[in-house]
Amino acid sequence: MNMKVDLCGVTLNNPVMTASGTFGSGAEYAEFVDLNKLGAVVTKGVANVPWPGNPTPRVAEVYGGMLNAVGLQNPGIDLFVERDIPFLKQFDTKIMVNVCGHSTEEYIEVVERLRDQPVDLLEINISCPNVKEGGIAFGQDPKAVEAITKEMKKHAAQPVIMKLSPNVTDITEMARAAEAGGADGLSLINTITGMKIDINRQKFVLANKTGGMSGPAIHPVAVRMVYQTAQAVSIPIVGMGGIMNAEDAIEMILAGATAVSVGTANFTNPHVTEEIVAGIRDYMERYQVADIKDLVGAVHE
Amino acid sequence: MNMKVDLCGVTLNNPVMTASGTFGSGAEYAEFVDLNKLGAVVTKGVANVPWPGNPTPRVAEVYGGMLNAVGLQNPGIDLFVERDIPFLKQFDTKIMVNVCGHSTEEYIEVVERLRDQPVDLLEINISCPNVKEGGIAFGQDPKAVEAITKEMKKHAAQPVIMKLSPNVTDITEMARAAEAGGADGLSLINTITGMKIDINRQKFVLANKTGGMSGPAIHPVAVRMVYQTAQAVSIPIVGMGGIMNAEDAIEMILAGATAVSVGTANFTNPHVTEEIVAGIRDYMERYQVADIKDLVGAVHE
Amino acid sequence: MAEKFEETAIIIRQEEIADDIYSMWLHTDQIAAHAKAGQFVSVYCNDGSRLLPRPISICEIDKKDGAIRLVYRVAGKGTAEFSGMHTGAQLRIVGPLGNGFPKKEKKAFLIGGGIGIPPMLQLAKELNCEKQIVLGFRDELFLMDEFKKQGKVYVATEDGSAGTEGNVLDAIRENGLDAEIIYACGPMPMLRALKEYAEKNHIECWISMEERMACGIGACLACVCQSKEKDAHSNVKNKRICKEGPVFRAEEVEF
Amino acid sequence: MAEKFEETAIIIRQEEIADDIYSMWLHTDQIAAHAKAGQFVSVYCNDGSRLLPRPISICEIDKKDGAIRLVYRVAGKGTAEFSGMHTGAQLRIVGPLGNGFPKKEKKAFLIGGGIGIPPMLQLAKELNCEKQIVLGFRDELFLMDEFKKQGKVYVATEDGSAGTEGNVLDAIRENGLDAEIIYACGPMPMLRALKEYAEKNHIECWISMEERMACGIGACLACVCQSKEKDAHSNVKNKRICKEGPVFRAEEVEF
Ligand SMILES: Cc1cc2nc3c(=O)[nH]c(=O)nc-3n(C[C@H](O)[C@H](O)[C@H](O)COP(=O)(O)OP(=O)(O)OC[C@H]3O[C@@H](n4cnc5c(N)ncnc54)[C@H](O)[C@@H]3O)c2cc1C
Ligand SMILES: Cc1cc2nc3c(=O)[nH]c(=O)nc-3n(C[C@H](O)[C@H](O)[C@H](O)COP(=O)(O)OP(=O)(O)OC[C@H]3O[C@@H](n4cnc5c(N)ncnc54)[C@H](O)[C@@H]3O)c2cc1C
Ligand SMILES: Cc1cc2nc3c(=O)[nH]c(=O)nc-3n(C[C@H](O)[C@H](O)[C@H](O)COP(=O)(O)O)c2cc1C
Ligand SMILES: Cc1cc2nc3c(=O)[nH]c(=O)nc-3n(C[C@H](O)[C@H](O)[C@H](O)COP(=O)(O)O)c2cc1C
Ligand code: FES
Ligand code: FES
Repeated sequence: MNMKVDLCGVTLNNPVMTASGTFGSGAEYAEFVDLNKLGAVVTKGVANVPWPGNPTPRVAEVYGGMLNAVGLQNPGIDLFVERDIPFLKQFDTKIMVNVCGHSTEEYIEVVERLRDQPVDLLEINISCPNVKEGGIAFGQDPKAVEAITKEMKKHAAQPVIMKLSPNVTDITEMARAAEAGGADGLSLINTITGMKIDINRQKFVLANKTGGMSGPAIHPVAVRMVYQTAQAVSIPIVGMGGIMNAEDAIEMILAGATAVSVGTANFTNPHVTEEIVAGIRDYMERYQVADIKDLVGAVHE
Repeated sequence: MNMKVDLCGVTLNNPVMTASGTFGSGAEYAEFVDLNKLGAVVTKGVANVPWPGNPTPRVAEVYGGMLNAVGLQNPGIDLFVERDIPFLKQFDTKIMVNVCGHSTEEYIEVVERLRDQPVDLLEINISCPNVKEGGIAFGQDPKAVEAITKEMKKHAAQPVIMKLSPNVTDITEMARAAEAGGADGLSLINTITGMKIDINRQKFVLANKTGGMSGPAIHPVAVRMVYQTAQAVSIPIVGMGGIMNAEDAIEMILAGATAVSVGTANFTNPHVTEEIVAGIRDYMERYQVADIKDLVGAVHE
Repeated sequence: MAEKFEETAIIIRQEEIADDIYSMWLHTDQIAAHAKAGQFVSVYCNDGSRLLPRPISICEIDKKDGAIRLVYRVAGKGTAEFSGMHTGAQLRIVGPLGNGFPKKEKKAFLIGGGIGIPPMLQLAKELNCEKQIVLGFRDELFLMDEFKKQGKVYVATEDGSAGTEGNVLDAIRENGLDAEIIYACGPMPMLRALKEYAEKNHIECWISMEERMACGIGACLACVCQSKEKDAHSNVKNKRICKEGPVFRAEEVEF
Repeated sequence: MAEKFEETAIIIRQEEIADDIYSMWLHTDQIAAHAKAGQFVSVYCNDGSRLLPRPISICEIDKKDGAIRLVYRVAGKGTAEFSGMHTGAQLRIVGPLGNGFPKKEKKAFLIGGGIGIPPMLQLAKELNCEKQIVLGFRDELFLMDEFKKQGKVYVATEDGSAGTEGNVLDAIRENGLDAEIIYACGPMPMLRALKEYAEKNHIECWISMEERMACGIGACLACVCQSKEKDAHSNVKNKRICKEGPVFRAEEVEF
């Protein structure tokens, strides 16, 4: 039984990864899960310099999910390279670095800096709804998506996976634009913009007013978008959004994802990533699936 | 204490309405709630001729919500005018008729047919994700939104409320287009397109593959869109999406909705609409709100 | 118009009567008082992540003590939740829903297949006629004692472990049975076969249908089945299983 | 690295000790064994609509019997759910989390305000020094018997119904108290006043902070507070309350 998948030329031991921003660089969750068991660890978004992020409150619970407006707080690429990459290199897992920036130049700086680093994959976040400049602005216009993808490909040494925003009319338009720009793969979905108001205090719950919604509440939207994207492009897809258990992960794979990322679920159950790997294995045994590749996009018309 | 609101020149006894398609034309829920207690009953979408709708399964439960792909089954305007309007006229509540069509001409035919009917408001559904033609196609392009709004205004005798789709990059663009077309008000949000796959049968759960997601899972997205729209236009907004209780309804009003519609919650609790009216009253008493209008859009910057 | 009620029912007792099949008695004043055979109730989950009702047929009604019995198979998360509940726990339910079976005084087949068996019990109790009860199980039998009190019981099992090996029609043939009317509830293939059998043999045939539901009371149009004639309510060839059904004349519906 | 555990804890007993304030003893082998004063646990709801943990401070630790005590106010839906649970029910918890209080052998103020009072109890039990316990309540007192066993207790109430009318600083002044070190937990305005008081009086001051959390273990960066110096982990002036805290030197944090 084979659980290995090929993601943009990189072989993952299994298709289960962590969703950027929910897992730090793995150190904290390493107290609960064996990182060797994961297909890849995807790091929190990192920028060319340290970012302080947004004021608090940065998170709010909503029905079946949460809102976050962390605002891409990160220690900057220098400390990241010095501390986080060596930490992750200790494990038999792949490293995907999530990259953020306010401008094309900032993205380029990070990607350049990672050229000679032992990093397997790059995930370019052009879909963060919680920063004023950069982020989502790049991800809602197909021309901008294509342009930044091209720039990333020009400067990156590792395969480039563009992370798309679900806050668009037509996800396939953005997916095609990224493919046209030369993307090696796509990650979707980032969070859906939401808002919560405290009716007793008559105030926004988040300091940032709006936040990105994640968790099982967004899962059906994510499955739909992964499915639509899989029909529209031929590059591999990393599916994410509300994956809480193996069932949700398999659903995403059947819809067309080559690998999956698990985010908010970590907050509910710090062991969840390992449990999902085991659950996918059980499913494959139960249904006698010899190779996980046979499940990718298996449900269509 | 005043709970009456003015919606496009029509005075509702209170701001609580039913969401189109979840309440039929009121006859079934009248066994559970006193329709006289509701601000308005919004009917299931009605077309110029009877529509058979989509094949079953038409609904699927998802985490914190549901998907539907009923496909606007409706008995056609003739039977509707003959049976449903007289039924609703028995009650001291307002009548908002939700209108659907495959083409501008079909919408016009319904709206024309309603000119001399004792109907208070029209809600034009240009956002149904579950029909192949018409529906959402009109609602995702600002030019189309403006054009169909103009046509509706040309032919309608009652105030025209355009119902917008959340499946867009920028809801305010659609809202402004409707306002520019002369809309008297806006309804939002319709359902968010989602998908569910049965991993054991390896099949789509819905016959239509995709369905519209509703219920509390979409509430934070709805609140955000109502808020953004309230900042962008000056016509009144009917807020909906995942309102399960008075708290959710008040949140929507604070975000900028003049009235609210309650949909999926009816399926969980057939008495919910009446309970929400009572709950809003309690809140107003607790916080000594003399006039509900003081709550509309009260939370901003 | 039949009256419907929303009640917080209390579990009187619950037991597993076969592998993954549970029997639950619920205390509910009004629903028990108004219910009849072939109707169902909407059962709500207590867990907030599951919002839609689970439609479950009424298996028995105890009007005197204001109780109903539900017998269900654990099919997914909602029924799994119910199966973990104990005496005294509360469940929100709405009912009685749907039309129920008509009751004629003709020599009858009461046919139940799998988890379609439970509603036939209350029907057997209400019917006043010659009753031949034909039950199709996968393997393990359940509710046999209860049914035996109501008439002659014929059993078919898929694995042949009891009664006729095969389906309910095999049992009818093997036992050389006949009847003037069929009342049936069970999986689609069984209902299809019975519809055909009834047509061929010119027997009146009533079947109870199943479909995914949302409102359970006729408002949302989720649960339709195709009808032969244009339906008066819908004005198209669709009938609502929760409202015009779940029981239909077999020839009225296409499936 | 302090060890953290995910456990399914079992409620040993629960009681309402004041209006809307509940005391719950949980059986948990490993967390009890590893916890110390000032740490907290993440408590998960059983209802699937609520996914994030509720951070609750550890009020008492019984290492011998493998149990911890949580005392909490019903503040919303999650704590309301907990308050309805009975002996034997299960709660998923993760802990022990955070750093906990340092323990110095100096004449100390242990200051608790409102629902910040409970964690001071375990601290009082662990501290080996002269302890002056100053507790600020809104009106109704709780945990008084337990605290009285640990040292001299001074009370302030907002409504003046017991002890000093006013806040904890009013009680300190009214009783003419002084100390070399402050350990405190409570609402922001109280912590702000104590920080100022400590600065003016050159007293070492340790405070326990609060913020909305998601992961509770330092991974998501939800729960930061502004720090005076650049933090080694974040490389910006942000410290994670769940990881570097919840207890900070007052002068280290800006709030
Ligand atoms: C009129 C009617 C009467 C029924 N009577 C019985 C009965 O007496 N005993 C019994 O065991 N089962 C009965 N069923 C089937 C029962 O409703 C489903 O098994 C149950 O809803 C499954 O819920 P779940 O949460 O365990 O499964 P899940 O798969 O987790 O449910 C997900 C959603 O799908 C719906 N669903 C899943 N399966 C069915 C189904 N077969 N029919 C309708 N909705 C479904 C659920 O209600 C829920 O909304 C009846 C169905 C209908 C329509
Ligand atoms: C380190 C720490 C220790 C705490 N110790 C205690 C204690 O011992 N006793 C006690 O009664 N309370 C304590 N609190 C506060 C407690 O966490 C909240 O009262 C509780 O989370 C409210 O949950 P709810 O579901 O009832 O409220 P809701 O408002 O329904 O909660 C919604 C969301 O907001 C979060 N939230 C709400 N209020 C707070 C808050 N004040 N702090 C952090 N998150 C919040 C919840 O965790 C949840 O994610 C502590 C908080 C922190 C950060
Ligand atoms: C607290 C938090 C922080 C996040 N930070 C990032 C980030 O830095 N970069 C990024 O691309 N996505 C970020 N995301 C989005 C997630 O990677 C993921 O796309 C999204 O949460 C949906 O998955 P989930 O529902 O499993 O959480 C963040 C999400 C959360 C909840
Ligand atoms: C079963 C179902 C049928 C619906 N039919 C219609 C419809 O006919 N016309 C329409 O404009 N919206 C329709 N909607 C959308 C609702 O009116 C509403 O916009 C949406 O469900 C969000 O509200 P809720 O979360 O409270 O259900 C339907 C929704 C559901 C669940
Ligand atoms: S379930 Fe809504 S009409 Fe039948
Ligand atoms: S709650 Fe995630 S870092 Fe503190």
